[in-house]
Amino acid sequence: MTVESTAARKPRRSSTGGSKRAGAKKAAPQKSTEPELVQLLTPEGKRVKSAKTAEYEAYVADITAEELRGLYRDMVLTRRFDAEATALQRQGELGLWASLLGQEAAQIGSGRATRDDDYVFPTYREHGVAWCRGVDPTNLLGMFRGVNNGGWDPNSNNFHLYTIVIGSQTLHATGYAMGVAKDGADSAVIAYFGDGASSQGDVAESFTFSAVYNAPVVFFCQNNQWAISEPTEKQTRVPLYQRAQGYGFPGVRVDGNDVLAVLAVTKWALERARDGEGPALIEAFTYRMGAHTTSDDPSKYRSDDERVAWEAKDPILRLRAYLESEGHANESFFSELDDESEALGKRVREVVRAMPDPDLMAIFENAYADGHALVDEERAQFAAYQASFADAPAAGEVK
Amino acid sequence: MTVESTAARKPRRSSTGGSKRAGAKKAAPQKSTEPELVQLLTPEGKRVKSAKTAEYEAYVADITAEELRGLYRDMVLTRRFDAEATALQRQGELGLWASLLGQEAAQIGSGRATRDDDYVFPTYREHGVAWCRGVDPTNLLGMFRGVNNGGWDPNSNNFHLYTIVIGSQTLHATGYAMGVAKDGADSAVIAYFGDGASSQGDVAESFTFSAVYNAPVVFFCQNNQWAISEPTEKQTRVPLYQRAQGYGFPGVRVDGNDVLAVLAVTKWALERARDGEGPALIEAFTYRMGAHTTSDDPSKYRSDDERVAWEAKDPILRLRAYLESEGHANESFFSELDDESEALGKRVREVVRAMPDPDLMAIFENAYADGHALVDEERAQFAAYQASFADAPAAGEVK
Amino acid sequence: MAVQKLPIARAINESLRTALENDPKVLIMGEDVGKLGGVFRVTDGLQKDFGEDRVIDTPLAESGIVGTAIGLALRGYRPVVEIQFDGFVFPAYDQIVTQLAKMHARALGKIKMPVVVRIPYGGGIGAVEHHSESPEALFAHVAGLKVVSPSNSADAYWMMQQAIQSDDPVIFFEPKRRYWDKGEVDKEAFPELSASLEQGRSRSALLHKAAVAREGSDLTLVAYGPMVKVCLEAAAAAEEEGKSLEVLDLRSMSPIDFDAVQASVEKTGRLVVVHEAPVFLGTGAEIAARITERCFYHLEAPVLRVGGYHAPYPPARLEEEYLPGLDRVLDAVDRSLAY
Amino acid sequence: MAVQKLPIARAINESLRTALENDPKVLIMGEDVGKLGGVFRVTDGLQKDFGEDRVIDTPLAESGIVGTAIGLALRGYRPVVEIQFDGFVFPAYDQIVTQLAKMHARALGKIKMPVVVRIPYGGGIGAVEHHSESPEALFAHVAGLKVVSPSNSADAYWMMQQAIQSDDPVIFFEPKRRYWDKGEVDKEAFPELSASLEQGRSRSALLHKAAVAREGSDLTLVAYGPMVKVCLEAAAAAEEEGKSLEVLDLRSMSPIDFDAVQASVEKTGRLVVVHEAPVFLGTGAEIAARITERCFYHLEAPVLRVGGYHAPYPPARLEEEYLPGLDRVLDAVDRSLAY
Ligand SMILES: Cc1ncc(C[n+]2csc(CCOP(=O)(O)OP(=O)(O)O)c2C)c(N)n1
Ligand SMILES: Cc1ncc(C[n+]2csc(CCOP(=O)(O)OP(=O)(O)O)c2C)c(N)n1
Ligand SMILES: [Mg+2]
Ligand SMILES: [Mg+2]
Repeated sequence: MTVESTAARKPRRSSTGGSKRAGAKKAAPQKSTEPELVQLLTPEGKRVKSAKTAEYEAYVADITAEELRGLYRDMVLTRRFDAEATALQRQGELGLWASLLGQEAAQIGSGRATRDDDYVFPTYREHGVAWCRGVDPTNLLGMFRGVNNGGWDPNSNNFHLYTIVIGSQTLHATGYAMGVAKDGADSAVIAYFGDGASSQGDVAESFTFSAVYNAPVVFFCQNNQWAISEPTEKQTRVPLYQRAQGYGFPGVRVDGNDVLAVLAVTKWALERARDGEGPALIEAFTYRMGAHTTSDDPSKYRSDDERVAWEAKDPILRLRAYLESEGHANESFFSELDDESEALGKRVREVVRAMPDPDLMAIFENAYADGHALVDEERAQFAAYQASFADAPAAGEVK
Repeated sequence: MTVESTAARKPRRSSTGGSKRAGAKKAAPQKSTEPELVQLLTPEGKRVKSAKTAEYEAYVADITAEELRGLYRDMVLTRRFDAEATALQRQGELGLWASLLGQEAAQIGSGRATRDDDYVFPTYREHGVAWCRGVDPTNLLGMFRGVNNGGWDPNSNNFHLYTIVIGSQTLHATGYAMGVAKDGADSAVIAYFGDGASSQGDVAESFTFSAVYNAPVVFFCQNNQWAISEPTEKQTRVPLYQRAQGYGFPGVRVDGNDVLAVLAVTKWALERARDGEGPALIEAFTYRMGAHTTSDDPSKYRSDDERVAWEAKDPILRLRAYLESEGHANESFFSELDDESEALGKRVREVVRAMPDPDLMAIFENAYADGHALVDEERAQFAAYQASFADAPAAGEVK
Repeated sequence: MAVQKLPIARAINESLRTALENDPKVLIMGEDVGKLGGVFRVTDGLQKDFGEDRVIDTPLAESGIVGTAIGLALRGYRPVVEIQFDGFVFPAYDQIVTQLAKMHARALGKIKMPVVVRIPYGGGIGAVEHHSESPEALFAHVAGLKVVSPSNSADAYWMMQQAIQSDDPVIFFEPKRRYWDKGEVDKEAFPELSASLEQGRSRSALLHKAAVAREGSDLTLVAYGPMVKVCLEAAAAAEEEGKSLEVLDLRSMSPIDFDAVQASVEKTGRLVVVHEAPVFLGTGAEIAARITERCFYHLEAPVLRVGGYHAPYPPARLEEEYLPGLDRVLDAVDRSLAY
Repeated sequence: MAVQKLPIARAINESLRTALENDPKVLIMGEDVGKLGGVFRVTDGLQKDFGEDRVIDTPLAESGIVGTAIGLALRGYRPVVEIQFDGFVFPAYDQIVTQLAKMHARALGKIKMPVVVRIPYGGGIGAVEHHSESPEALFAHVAGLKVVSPSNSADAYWMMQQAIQSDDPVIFFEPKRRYWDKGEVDKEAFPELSASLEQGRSRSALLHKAAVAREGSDLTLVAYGPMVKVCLEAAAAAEEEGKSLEVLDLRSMSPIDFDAVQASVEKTGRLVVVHEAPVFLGTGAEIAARITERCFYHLEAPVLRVGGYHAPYPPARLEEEYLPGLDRVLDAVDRSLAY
């Protein structure tokens, strides 16, 4: 991940005068060696252990075959849901979709590490985490269809609304975690963000606040290598997990396509937080296999080779290979899961197509909790204006 | 500098259920040992060398007695100027003053490390750096008197205007440095900020930009232990210089009351920058011996003991002891300097007292470089309004 | 001892104290709000009495302050955050505009954002740059926020009570040049507000109602915060010249109590709006536009506005001429009456 | 081949290209402006032709983008920065308001800030939250900034030329829903502007002059950016009903060409201002207030305003009703004419 920036690559005259090191010109930016990933399952689906990962491995040491099948099922269904949403966008049922294709392990591993009483602050791509939290996936589609800006009650599943302004939610998560600490509760909070988001001042401020208040929050960065068209080198010249150290808490890079490793590392971090040890940063090293969103055209900025290389590390195939080689799942499990996937796809399709447009007056609803005179005035004017049309559409029928 | 935050100090229930480490409750935040300062002159004025500081020491190894006397003179005159400004504020000649008392070594050491073609971005307290850059000290007083918001031409001495919004200038410095690199020049840029400022998102963003573009900028943080009433523990739980690592460039903590060490470390960092090695962070560990500003009352939040302890590390006494013990300066040097100090004080006093109020129409001047119709309209109305008073004050005489 | 004579700063302090006592969920956050009690001493003594857990010195990062306050509100707290000076609210502007203001609507009403952002604002104290701004229009334009400013001690006390009880975010502009002006505060004036908080109930009726600060019949002066005093002085001066000016203390810039302004203008037929903020796109623009629409046939003169100029706030030695004062207000009054 | 038919997005692209060619100090900065050419492809091909040193993909940090652009301007560069969408300008708001806008005045004129901030803005594209905002009033209220928005390809081309040549910071709002509307661009129309740049000379005369987009005599419609088209359509529809509407394309929201508005209103006696931004404290408020003052005896009806409501921008399925359209404009026209 270490790069030489454009500026660095340009030859620069070496310092003249006053230099105690004239001639001692050095290669520009400091290089760090590629750090080892915490990995428990190889891309080929082999379980690996090492002294370095033992601390994390303890958290999944006695994971059962059933739990492993559960993780597999989560990933397959999430991918199926995601594919359906992409299709629905193509069919014009959604205005936009941000696919998580390739990031299933990062999301399911971390999502399954959370406890019910933990609280999750997602970006706009955490469909797999939402799944783990029990949010009905069709609820995620409202905002992409354009019928609302967030279609679920965050407190029902302790899963906050999707946040689109990059980085903002890390501060909300930190504040929430400060509240958890104040309450003397032993819940933890997890904040998702991307490699691009790591550059936002808000994310840095959330590191500072969480460290100073020792807030029980885990920062979960999915480094999927790209922020739209910008590779991670445009955001940092050292691996992102190292950012944490300078704020006084640990950072770990985990193989984000290894659901077991992600589960283990996230459990470790959440538990630290619960135990009063404060924040931690997890960098899940993964890959956005699809476009940034359905509006994006990755062929403009990245080669297909890259994608192909990452396909060999597919999180789902990897776990399947492991399940099969260990005999943890049989053919009927896989074929039943296929059926379940198709049923999910069908349900999502049906629910979305039946999703009504909001009532026109929803424009004014919930602007304020306690009311606002101007909103009242404008609402009344708007209603009168709408009523002035002979053929005015009834509420809910517009467009 | 490591602290336990309020939240951390409160006992928290240890994690129950799902924990692989029940009972393994740990002391809360990670502690780091107090790092060693780069120090070349002890508080008692003894020159010290060590393997650890050799890299920096090389930059002042052959410093002459004359240069040392120069540094001493700079510090003494800066302190004298600062005292005069404080006095002028008490006399009502200035609206406010932000004293640098105690930070002379940090400012003179770093300021003298810069080359003419380097560019300096100060906060509002860098009177000593301004001095080194050749800015007439009386020019610094205009904004504190309320006659302007910045009274010098930044490009005359490559010394930018004072910036009051905390942290903003670090981005300006970074952008400027990006421009230097684009120009293929071998100048460097230095950005000053405080321990409090380290929490601002803008400062973090400047770290990111400078690292990614390998910009020739040195971040010079004067950790004077306080951000108004807040001790540094309210901003970070690890030493600030460590922040740099996570962004991919080096950080160094230097004894900010040791002018020699500051000079050496800053030369080192500026030279790295000139050599195309990109940014560095210097944390100058020092102490604000006075109030935050003349509006502040430190007795509300800190004990006098602390100040007394730091007085023993006074930057000026330390260098004087060294000069004297080495025979680098004789009595007449010190007494001539006393006279020079008094003359400076007198000149400052006279210039400030004679400083005219700005012309009334200055309200509208320089709002825009290319003009603006509304400003023209309001200027004309204002002039007509002023003229409508029989006893209208002439321009420049108001108040 | 219900009625006390208190400076505005002290009235706010006591209002915060009352809120901290009444509701364990109320928190105070900001730079230097703890031991120092804030640079204006508005939070003086609160940390000592309520502890560091409830009166919190934050890192020096305004976006972080507001962003974590949002998180705390999501957890059920009611943070009252202090921005040290008007000019330093902008690093938090993104969190205020895109998150704080919109969260309730985004969640289709399922989340509430009872956060108060206190901002000492306005000029006239001889300060350096960024310490004298009046950015209220930049918040009032944004749906989802409520924006208020008291002009006297009683309002300061009670409006703060109501702001803290509001389930909507309130930007609370405190007229810093009036912090030491004293006025009577009756802490038992509104027993229904003093009772322990019942969250989720609208208490905003009073908060957003304009008050007639002085009755008059020839012309209406509308002001809020620091300019109410100037307008009252202008009205007193005008009286000596035989002109009867009504002074309306707006109290709230979002929502604006247009009914009250309309009622007054229907009586007087003339309106001058006064604020420190630049006239161009200031709140006076909206008042002029809307009142002209509502009172088109009542107005005998166009609505006139007195305020700051379209130029950066000037250095302190010029601010008296930049800020609306008695003479400039009376000049506008004369111009209006001349129509 | 001087005259070409180009979509607005392409006209801006070519204008940026011309500037990059004419002045080595011009830089393009922003998220995804390089290889991708921006999410709207406005900078398409520029990095390929001018290199990574002049067309710069930045880290994802808006404050950093504007803050470093300020530093580059201090070093003599003329950065043109792109904010990806209207709703993402707020993290940069502090740098824009407290630094970019004030630096020239702070330095008593000794520093210039030739920075253009390009913001694709406005709704109507069926986008998710934060992608359809019209925050122009939040910039126009701030002294030190200039704020403009073109409505057609020719203006897009030429106003961008002028903005880049301006020694003042210009917030350049691009009507994203009109990006693909085509119009004729004559790249040789203003040879004095096409010549190699002479920095420091005011070129802003044209940039801030309103244009009569359609002549009429019964009522004046004032709009800018995306709403000019709606107003032209309204005028065409009204013509069929025998009403003659004049449409003024404001082009600039700071400064506003009040002389042009006044001249039109003195002719028509009636004014309706249309913008997507919320009416409350929108630019229409200022126009209404000031034109009422200037044309008090000419106006036969109060200035009416058509715009967004005081509520967060709604989800896409409701935006057509939220945004001013033909019917809402004509409704206001009818109400004005009914006075
Ligand atoms: C403040 C802000 N700036 C710009 C955008 C536009 N934007 C949306 S997603 C995105 C890239 C995010 O990259 P990353 O953080 O790596 O997350 P990913 O999309 O890869 O999951 C950008 C620039 C935004 N949403 N918010
Ligand atoms: C954005 C912003 N927030 C708040 C302030 C008010 N303020 C001025 S100085 C200061 C403390 C700065 O502390 P530090 O960075 O350590 O610098 P020092 O004053 O100690 O030199 C504060 C909070 C400000 N100027 N800007
Ligand atoms: Mg990414
Ligand atoms: Mg400090």
